[in-house]
Amino acid sequence: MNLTRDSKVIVQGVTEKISTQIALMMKSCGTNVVAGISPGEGGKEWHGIPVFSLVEQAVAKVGIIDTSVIVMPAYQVLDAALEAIASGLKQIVIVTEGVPPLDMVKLLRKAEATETLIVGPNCAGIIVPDQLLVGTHPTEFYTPGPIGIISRSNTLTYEVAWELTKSRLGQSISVSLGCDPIVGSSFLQWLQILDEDERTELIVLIGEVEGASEEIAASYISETIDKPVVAYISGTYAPINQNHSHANSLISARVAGEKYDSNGEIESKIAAFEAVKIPVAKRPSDIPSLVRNSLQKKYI
Amino acid sequence: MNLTRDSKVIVQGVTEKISTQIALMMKSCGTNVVAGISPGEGGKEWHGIPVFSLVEQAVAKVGIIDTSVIVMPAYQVLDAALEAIASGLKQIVIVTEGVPPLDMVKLLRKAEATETLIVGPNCAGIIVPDQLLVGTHPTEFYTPGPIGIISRSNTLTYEVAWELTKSRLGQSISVSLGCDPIVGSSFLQWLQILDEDERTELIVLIGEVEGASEEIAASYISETIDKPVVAYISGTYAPINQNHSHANSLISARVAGEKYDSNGEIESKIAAFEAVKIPVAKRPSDIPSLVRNSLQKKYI
Amino acid sequence: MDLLEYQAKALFSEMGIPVLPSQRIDYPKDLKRLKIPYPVVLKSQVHTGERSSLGGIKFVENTIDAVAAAQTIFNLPIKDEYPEVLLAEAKYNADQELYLAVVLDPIVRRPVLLGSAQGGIDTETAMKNMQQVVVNQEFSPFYARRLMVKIGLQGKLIESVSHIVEKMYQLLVEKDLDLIEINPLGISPRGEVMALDGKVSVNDYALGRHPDLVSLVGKNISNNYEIKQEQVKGIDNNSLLVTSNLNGVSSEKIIPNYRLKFTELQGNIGILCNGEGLTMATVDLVMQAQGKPANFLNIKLGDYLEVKESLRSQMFTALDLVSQKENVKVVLINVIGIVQTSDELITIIYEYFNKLKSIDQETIPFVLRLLGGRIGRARERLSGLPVEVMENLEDAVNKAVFLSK
Amino acid sequence: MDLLEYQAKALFSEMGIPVLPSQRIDYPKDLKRLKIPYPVVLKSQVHTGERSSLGGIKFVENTIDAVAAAQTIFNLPIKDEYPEVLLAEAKYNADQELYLAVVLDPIVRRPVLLGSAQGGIDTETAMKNMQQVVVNQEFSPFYARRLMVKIGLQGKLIESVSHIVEKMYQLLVEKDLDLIEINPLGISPRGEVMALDGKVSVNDYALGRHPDLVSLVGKNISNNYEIKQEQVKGIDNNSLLVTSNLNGVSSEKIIPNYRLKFTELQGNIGILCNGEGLTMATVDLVMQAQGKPANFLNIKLGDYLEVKESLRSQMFTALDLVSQKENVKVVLINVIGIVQTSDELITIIYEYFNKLKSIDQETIPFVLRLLGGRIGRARERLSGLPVEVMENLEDAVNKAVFLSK
Repeated sequence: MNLTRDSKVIVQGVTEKISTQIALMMKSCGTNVVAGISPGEGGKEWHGIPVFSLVEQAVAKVGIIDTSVIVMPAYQVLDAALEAIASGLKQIVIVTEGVPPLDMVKLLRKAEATETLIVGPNCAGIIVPDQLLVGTHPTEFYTPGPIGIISRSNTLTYEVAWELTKSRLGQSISVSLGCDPIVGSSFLQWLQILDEDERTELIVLIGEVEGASEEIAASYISETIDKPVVAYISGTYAPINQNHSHANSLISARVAGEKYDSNGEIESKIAAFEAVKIPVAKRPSDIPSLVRNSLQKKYI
Repeated sequence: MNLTRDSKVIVQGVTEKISTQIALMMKSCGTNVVAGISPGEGGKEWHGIPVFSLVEQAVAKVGIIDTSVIVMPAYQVLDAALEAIASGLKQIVIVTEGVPPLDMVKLLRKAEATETLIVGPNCAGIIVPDQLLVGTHPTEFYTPGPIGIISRSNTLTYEVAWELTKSRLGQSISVSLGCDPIVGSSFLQWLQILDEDERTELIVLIGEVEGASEEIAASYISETIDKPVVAYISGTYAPINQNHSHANSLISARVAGEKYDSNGEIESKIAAFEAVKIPVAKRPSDIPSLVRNSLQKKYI
Repeated sequence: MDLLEYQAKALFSEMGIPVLPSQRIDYPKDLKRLKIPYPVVLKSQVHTGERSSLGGIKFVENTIDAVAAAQTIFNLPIKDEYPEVLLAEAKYNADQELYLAVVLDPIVRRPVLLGSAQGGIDTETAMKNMQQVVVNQEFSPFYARRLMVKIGLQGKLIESVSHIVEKMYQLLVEKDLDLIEINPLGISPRGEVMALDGKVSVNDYALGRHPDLVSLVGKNISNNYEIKQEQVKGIDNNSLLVTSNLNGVSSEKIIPNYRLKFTELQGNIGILCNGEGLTMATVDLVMQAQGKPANFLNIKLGDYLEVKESLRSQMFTALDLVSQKENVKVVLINVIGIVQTSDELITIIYEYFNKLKSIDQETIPFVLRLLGGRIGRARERLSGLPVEVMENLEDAVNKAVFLSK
Repeated sequence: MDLLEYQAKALFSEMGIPVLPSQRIDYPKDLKRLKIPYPVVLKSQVHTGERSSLGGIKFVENTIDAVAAAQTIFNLPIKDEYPEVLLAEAKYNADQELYLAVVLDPIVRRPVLLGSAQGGIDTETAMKNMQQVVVNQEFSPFYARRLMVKIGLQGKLIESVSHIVEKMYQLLVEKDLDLIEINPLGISPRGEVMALDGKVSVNDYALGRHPDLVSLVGKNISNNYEIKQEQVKGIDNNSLLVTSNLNGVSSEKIIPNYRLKFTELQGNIGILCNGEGLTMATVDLVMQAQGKPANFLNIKLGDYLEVKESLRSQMFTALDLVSQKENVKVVLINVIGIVQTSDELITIIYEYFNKLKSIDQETIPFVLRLLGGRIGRARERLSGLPVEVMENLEDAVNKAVFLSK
């Protein structure tokens, strides 16, 4: 993990406009953007950022690169990520939405073998306020501080960050894991990262109703996370009817374990957190007060 | 590497007859054959050897297994080998001939990642005389002793072993790497294994005219192998015309390096060994005297 | 997108998974030209799995009975869905029925092989005895054999059924499927296997690289579009709506080109947000404030710049969807973090009201919650229109709920 | 097995690699029904790559010239091979010609991508500038892009040519090829790419899972079989001989079912051994003893038990091949390590001599070197026949050479 100002970052993208915008946005936040990668555009520049046709050319030029932010068209993401891995990169943030899930399966088999951290696809990436942006978090909602955020959403993350910032609760790291059905890293991985992160004193976990990752996260927190956690799950009041196939419900039931009833998912999620004494916010604006309470308890 | 009498060995095969014969032949040589694997035949016995449908069932029964000898039909070898790897086996001997080369490429990508040693396909495997047979070497040509044999051939290996045995030069380990175009392990790997093997005092390397592995072996020996080596290359007098495509000649030339002229392959092979002072036998019956000479030099 | 049984079976057959001789029936009279010998099974081609208990499957012995049964099935909605097509299929005498599936598991992020020795209509029993094998690394047939041993098969059945699972997996990968299910896989007294019913879900993201699937399901898309089109007034005719989920309380529409996700409910507040989580959070807040959502729509406005030409038509479609139904009394728009495009968005909303006026369409009040955009400029530009611009989310929600009463 | 150019191009076309409009010409008169506009290139369909300098390629402007040129080409052997078919192809104006190949490298045990910016007829230049990329892990298009950058392509050509390499790789994997080569890949002034000539080698081991390739090359197999059949008397008609290498000094036959490898030379000693290395070592010894091999054949007798029914017909074919040519004066058989089957082998040799006697075929002396079999039993069984049974290899070689003088 290198999430510091020194981290060397590249942007892999073909449509010059979007790639450039993101690269510049990251650079203006202090990120050390060392290169853009665009096959066939090698030798050009994106407003001062040198562009290469291959990742390995950038590596040859600037040495080991830490992170790639991928903004390629969805069907080219797998190849771009494999190229980054083959060039020794250990952190990849995929901004693109709509990567076919089986491409992600292929990528993750590889990434697990090489111990590469994948964030996304369809994610805003990682922000360390005033230090590093690898992804697309709007910096204006963030301010440095002790609160870590892990979220399955993009815009809702900004909403929560803004609530915290307004209440003068700055953020250490905020990560959006991605909204696509199969994403590269899980709540578990990031709970562990933030648990070990010295700047983080408390973790806000932003979940959704669909899927079972929140239940798993709740039990993981109670077993291995030392820092206080505040949870917020969107969609708990919304009248949604989830139509699962037998196979899908079976999988949900399995991952949820026997402790929780997979038929009443919404209740089960909140119950899962309450069972391990993690406060669950009813709305974004509740989060700051729950955070303050938890922090106070911690320091008593 | 576990090439001792304790090594737990399974045989993966579907045609009961051949698999059973090989399993029993290995067992009669002292090999600890713990199971036969034949999908759909689980629960049966091969003359006292229990048969399972899956490798993992055998592992569940007898614990960690060291080596699998695969005697499956050629198109099922890849799957059988991947199954063995997935069940934690670290040594695989493929007896079957005719495994499609691209299946071997897939297998080797996996085997390299998991550090699994693959010998074959189309090989007689490994024999440690009076200790262990994983493969199909006829035991009658061998006797225990200090000479290691590494060979690209099967029957020619027996010929050489017999010459040594007749001259009272016993063998420590004899390995046949396999005669198919793409095989799992190279001269280099086995030179290293035999260089580290305590029982081995001298290595006999049996090569062929085709391909460039002998040149590579020669330069590897001069750089890293401490024990004396005697080489024999079959086909150096035979009038063969090798028809290479451009791409193939290019590859041969490349691997042979700039030191040797790829157009005169036969001479280049012998030159490669002579250049690093490795004696090259002109015929199998010359090998024992060259071996004795080299051993004498070693002990002066 | 879910395929109908007969479409799934066409894929099975292509891949070499054995299926029974069958014939597609578009009209009851097609049964007079039936090429399959009686007795025959007639099956309603709808998207739900429970058609058997709901009367969607009938055995018939002769043409007269068949035509009558077909008429009944064509007129029988299964969970609100009328079949457009029936499948006439030969009868099969199975000794045993297995459940087999390959499905993508979002938690382990791998395809998972599922199997049960008790397949068939009684899904409860199948579920209870379900066994699974996670395909951790690249697939190889031994994963299928592991499943076979887990569900308790023996002898030659291990090879023959695992061969079917191999082909299911191959189909999953070749066609980018989310799910492939065979239930039941019939096993004859002689040990032959036959896929008696099948379900296939195609991944929407990957459709772009499977023109064959698009043409296979093309008919589904256009038909469903027409059905739903009637319910929404004033929709831009250039937009392609795809209804991916027809049964149950909600119906979700996906517009592949624009990546809109739309859900309809029974209330009176139209809700439009950017982002799935934000949408759900906004609906939650509306419910908590005793409001009743009429619908909710998640639109991808882009954290980074979208191609601008598409934004206008995309937003017009989105605004049509959330506002142009009789039950909608107020629209709540909640967008966040689109600094670069917020001016664009404001202009689009301005133009949308002008468009409605130009066709004498009645307008309803909008509440626009804007975070991260130029809110002052928005208030200025939209003054004179029934659009309330706010920055605080809960204020905006309360305002919308108030206006809906 | 090497495909002819027109067969390779059929595969290219299937995979979406652009090829020129072309037409297969079986007889010169076919050119009268040519559908491609003139000027046209006529190309001899033979297995060697140097047909251009040897007169196998002609440009023609009209039908009269074309028919004349075709007649010339049909009657022109290229390295001893007469074309059975010509390919008539449109002309292409290439700005640049690249060399591209994907080939299996037995040393690194991976497919390797090869490319040169100087492709075309002058293979020396192509070779000198050759660049390579080893496909270490599972293929992904970036490997192809790496090659493009190495050979110095720029701009849009990087994507368009690497796209061709992707398809070449895909073809290699889908069809189990040993080699796929496009030389040249023409690049038009507008940057379009076109495979102007191509070579494909199919892996023999994998043919069993590619029935499409077997039927594509079926004609090659049977024709070549007939050509070579004439040269060998008394071959069992049931055996399928495939000649995989037609040019040069030697010709190698492969009998897929039996895995025989046969090479013919100019001497008078027929040599039959089990194992490639042992065969070469035996030939070496014969040469060293001043003997002249007439041929050598490597037969897989199995270190483990072969299916016995096939052994007899396999050995009969093998013995026919090594002994039944006029120049052969003596046959040296060297088999080792086949303890379980040696009795079987002795019986087969005994029967073979009886068969020759029964059809009044003259017999020549055999020297049978047997190591690891029951040599006493062999001597007993074969007594009375002109077969010398020996255990020492060099004694056997010397005896055979002596008998050949």
